[in-house]
Amino acid sequence: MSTAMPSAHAHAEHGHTPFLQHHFREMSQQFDAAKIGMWLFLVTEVLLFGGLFVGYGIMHARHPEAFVAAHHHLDKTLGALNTVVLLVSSFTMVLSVWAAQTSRKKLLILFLLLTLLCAGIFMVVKYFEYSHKFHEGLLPGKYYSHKGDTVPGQFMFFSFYFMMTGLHGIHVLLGMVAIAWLVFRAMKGHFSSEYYSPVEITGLYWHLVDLIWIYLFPLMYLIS
Amino acid sequence: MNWFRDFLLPRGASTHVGEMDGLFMFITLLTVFFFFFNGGLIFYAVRRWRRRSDKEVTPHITHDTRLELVWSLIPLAVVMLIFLWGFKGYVKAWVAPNDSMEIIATGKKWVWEFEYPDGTRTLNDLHVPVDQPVKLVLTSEDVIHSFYIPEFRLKRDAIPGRYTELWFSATKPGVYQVYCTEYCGKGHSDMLARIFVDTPEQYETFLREGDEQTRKMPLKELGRLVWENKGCATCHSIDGTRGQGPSWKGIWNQMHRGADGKDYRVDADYIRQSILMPQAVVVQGYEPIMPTYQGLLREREILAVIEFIKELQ
Amino acid sequence: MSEGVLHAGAGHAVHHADYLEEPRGFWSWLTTVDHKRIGLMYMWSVLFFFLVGGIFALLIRLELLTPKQTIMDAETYNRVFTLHGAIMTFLVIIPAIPAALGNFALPLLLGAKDVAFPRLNLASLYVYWTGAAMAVATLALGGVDTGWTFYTPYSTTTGGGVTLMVLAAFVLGFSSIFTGVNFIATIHKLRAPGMGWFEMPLFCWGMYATALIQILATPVLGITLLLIVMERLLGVGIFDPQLGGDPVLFQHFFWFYSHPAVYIMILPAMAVISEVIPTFSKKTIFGYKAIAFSSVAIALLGFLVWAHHMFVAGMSLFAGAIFSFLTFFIAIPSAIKVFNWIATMWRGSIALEAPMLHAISFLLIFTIGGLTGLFLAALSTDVHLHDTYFVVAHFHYVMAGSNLIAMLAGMHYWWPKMYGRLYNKKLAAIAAGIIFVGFNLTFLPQFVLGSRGMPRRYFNYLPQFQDLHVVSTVGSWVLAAGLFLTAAYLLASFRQPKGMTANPWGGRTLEWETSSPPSTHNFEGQPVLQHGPYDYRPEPAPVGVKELAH
Amino acid sequence: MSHVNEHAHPITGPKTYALVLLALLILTVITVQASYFDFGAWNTVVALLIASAKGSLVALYFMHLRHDKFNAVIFVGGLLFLAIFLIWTLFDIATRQPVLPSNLKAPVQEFPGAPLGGPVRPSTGQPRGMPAQ
Repeated sequence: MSTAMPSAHAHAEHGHTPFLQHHFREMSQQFDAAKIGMWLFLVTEVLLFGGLFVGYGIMHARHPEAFVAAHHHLDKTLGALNTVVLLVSSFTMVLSVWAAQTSRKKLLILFLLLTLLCAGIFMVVKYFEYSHKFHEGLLPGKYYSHKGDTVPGQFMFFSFYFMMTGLHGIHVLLGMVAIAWLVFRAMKGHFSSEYYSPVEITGLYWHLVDLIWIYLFPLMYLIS
Repeated sequence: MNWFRDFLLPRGASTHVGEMDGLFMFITLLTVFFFFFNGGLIFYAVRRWRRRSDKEVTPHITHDTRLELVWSLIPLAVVMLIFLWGFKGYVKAWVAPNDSMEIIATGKKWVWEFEYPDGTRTLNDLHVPVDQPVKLVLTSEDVIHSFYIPEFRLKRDAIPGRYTELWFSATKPGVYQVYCTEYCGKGHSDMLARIFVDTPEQYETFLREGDEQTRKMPLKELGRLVWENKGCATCHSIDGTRGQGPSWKGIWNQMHRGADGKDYRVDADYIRQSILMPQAVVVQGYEPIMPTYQGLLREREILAVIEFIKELQ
Repeated sequence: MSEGVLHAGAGHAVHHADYLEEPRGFWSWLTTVDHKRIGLMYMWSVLFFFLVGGIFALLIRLELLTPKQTIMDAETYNRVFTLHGAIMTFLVIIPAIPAALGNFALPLLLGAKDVAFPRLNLASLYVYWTGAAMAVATLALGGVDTGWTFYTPYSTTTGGGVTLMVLAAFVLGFSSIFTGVNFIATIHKLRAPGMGWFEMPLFCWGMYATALIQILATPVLGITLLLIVMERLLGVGIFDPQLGGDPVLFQHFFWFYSHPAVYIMILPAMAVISEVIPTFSKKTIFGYKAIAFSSVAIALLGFLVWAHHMFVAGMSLFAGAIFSFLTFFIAIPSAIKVFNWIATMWRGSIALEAPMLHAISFLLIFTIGGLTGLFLAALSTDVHLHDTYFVVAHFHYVMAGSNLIAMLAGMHYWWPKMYGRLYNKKLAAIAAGIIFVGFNLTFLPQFVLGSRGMPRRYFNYLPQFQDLHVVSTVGSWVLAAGLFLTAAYLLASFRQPKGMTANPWGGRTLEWETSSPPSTHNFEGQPVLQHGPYDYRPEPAPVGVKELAH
Repeated sequence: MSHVNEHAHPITGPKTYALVLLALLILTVITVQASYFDFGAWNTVVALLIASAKGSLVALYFMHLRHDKFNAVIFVGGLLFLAIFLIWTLFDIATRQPVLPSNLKAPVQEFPGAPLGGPVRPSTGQPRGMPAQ
């Protein structure tokens, strides 16, 4: 036997915001569900990139000299610069979550814009790196046409370089779209200490993108 | 029990058979037993406790830890036994004895090429002496193939770019079928080879002169045999249907247009050249995919193929 | 209709428009976020592709009637079996129970109004349709002849629409991931007040275990498929031996997903059976926790055993031994489940309705399918049987047979809830029998074919195998007849007026406490759980309503 | 069954975040500097350890996992399965024993990363031609 609770309209009173979806009983339930959903999604991202990391590791172990020789074509300074840029963007992102948590609308917009700026710098640096590689013929797979290699097989490194940084770059772009959308909603005044789960979960996604770069940087730029 | 084994499995003919067949039959009986055991229990329950009225009340039994332990631990013990049994046979089939004769088998679309210690090469026919450990070193020239002899209970993939191995010691003279069991495209199901398990004398003769059959056969028939056994049939039909290569029917003394645009007359020299240097002239509209048969056919066999084509009018 | 389980509003004259009627119109279906409607659209899509895949299956069987060419040539045959495999795996079996029945039933069973992320749920359906369209579009590019396993280097060198098919599978993976994310969040956050983890119906445990695999394994398939695309487009070299790559590495990548994926296919089937058997035995489930934990155990253990597909593929001896050893542990939770289901029937009050007949047929088929797995887990027998028809028969028993029959059991079980109508019970019982006979007639001979040495994916075969192939082909016609009969009486049920009571089977889980079909929001207000899911005592002990929602 | 929600723990302030950022930047400098030293076989290990330290800081502070045990379990669980994938695959590759035909006249000397010449034909010691693709 079950009893029915007359909650169809009751729950709106608990929500206090218009953002409570009908199938949740209260905001905290909705917030937790959103966070669980995002973390599960992040796990799938980890395993998606993980496949590439495993492939990279095994091919590196198979052709160590080629990988070490090939990585000298990368510019450590630019890689380090991009690392710093992404770390700072993570910092501004977490501050925007804080600003939302404490209902500081202007700061929220400011930090989101700063995050967007950092992401933009990252992509610009990446653009210069890529065009330099294209120019040198340091391309993946069968398009590799760099002249004067002493160690054969370096194309394999660049296959992974482009696949991994390319997939990561796509994630940065998607993150930028999401952050731009947050700026739009923040300006409309949607976020406050009562409701900020979009900021929170976009932040989680953004930090994961940063986290993946933290591993990509030493594996690509610093191997020896 | 033997009739049941003979129903399920092909006649065994290598030293690996005993181990594998024992385990196979053990699991078979286990499967049959549990099918009837579970089926019997279900049948009994349905007969005995069929619902007769909607008012029936059933006992509230939530669980019985002891019973559940019984049906966890007994299966556990049984499967561990199966694991050890299977592992034993696998290890035995893995490590070849030191006195094995080594033969290299190369798979390519869609033939098997064998290379003997003395450098003799054959296509699709492998001759081995009986009761002699033979180690097959496998590799592939294109995609993954798999070398499977049901009678020997043996299988191993042939992988491009590296070697794998399997070994056997055949126990009964005779001819055994080899299948490719890793899907490799259009000719996958025609990628058949045969293992001739010879008595020592037969094997000597084979090494010297090829097998007895081929030595006594009229050229025309030998030609058909070469067509069937050496991989020609995979690509060249003899009834006019188009395959990977041109059909042989009715081409004798006709003109072939080559990929270079010139015309060639199909005569003895042309056929000989097509067999030994297949890329020299490729008939228009076909891929240059035929491997060379240099060193694979004895002189008499080439003559036989020419004779065979001549007959296909 | 048993004592007082009905929802208070259901029997009364107050008629609320149900979810099928309100809102109206084609567009309202395409834009719906209602899990029940999405579930139904998934179900009909899956059934459509089951028909397509089934036609391919019948063509395959017809071709194999004679040892040489029968109705098509070798190249067509290769494309047909590839499409059969790819469609059945990615478009039918994987979404069949979770996305169709799971979407429909899970929130109802939990007493929730919807899944946690309804829009994501709708997105998953559209992603599914997109992937399906891509898979079908490969036909226009000359089809795909790799087999659904896409083994390299064959798949990276052959022509045709391989790239598109691989991308289709990639897209379909997202649909699967979305469903998985949704289910886990739903089960964690949207259970009815008072429903603890162990008061959850076992179907939810099965869905939870399935969702774990969908989340943990599918991304690896995604990246594997992308690597194939990259290999084909750029020649990146990771799987290509000519470029210093390792083709066997592909098999590791592929099976890391695809072995757990077979549990995506069987766990939901087990989940359905765990609902059907107690209801039609009118008896509480035997060993609730054992069944619940064995689902999770199968899901997690499933990640440790993938390389048993590779015993003869050039793997090392040690890896083979360890993977074989671990594989055997899967047998234990499977055995526990089967015996617990039988124990549930023991001393019950068994009603042989169509869902129960299918459940019994599942038990028998799964017993054969599970035990024949032992042949393939054991190293020495696997060497003989690998890639023969024995494997074909085995995976059809566990994946196709068990999953399909459980899907049928679930559809017959929830059909009254879905549409408020009942099908012809007599025809349903006959069809269940025909399907059981047809299935075994088709696939039992294939075990023998395999153990006698008939390799799989063979277009031509040696004449000594013909007898058994003929039996198998005839079996496929019987199976098809049973399935068409099922389709006929299910469709015929729409001619009846809606008039189903809330609880036609006397089930004790929450979905039976709302009207059939339910209203858009499932329940009138928030249901609160008051007794366990399988409590058939006349006066069940309350589970201890801990706290109400607020 | 207790999920931490946003009201259950104190909000971390900008000061903590700034310190974490500082730590991350210092670790970045360290990892770049470390790449100029040769630790032999340990090079990759050192680099990955530093990366993991940075990753943990991001996950614990920026992603709030230190207050969020439940989602931490999800995340670590995901990493665990990635580890299973890596370790099991490596285990096979590391324990494969290379098979070579005993009568190979010239052993295959593949340079690392070079396109393989294909298996060597034992009777001649010459590589077999790979098929035209």
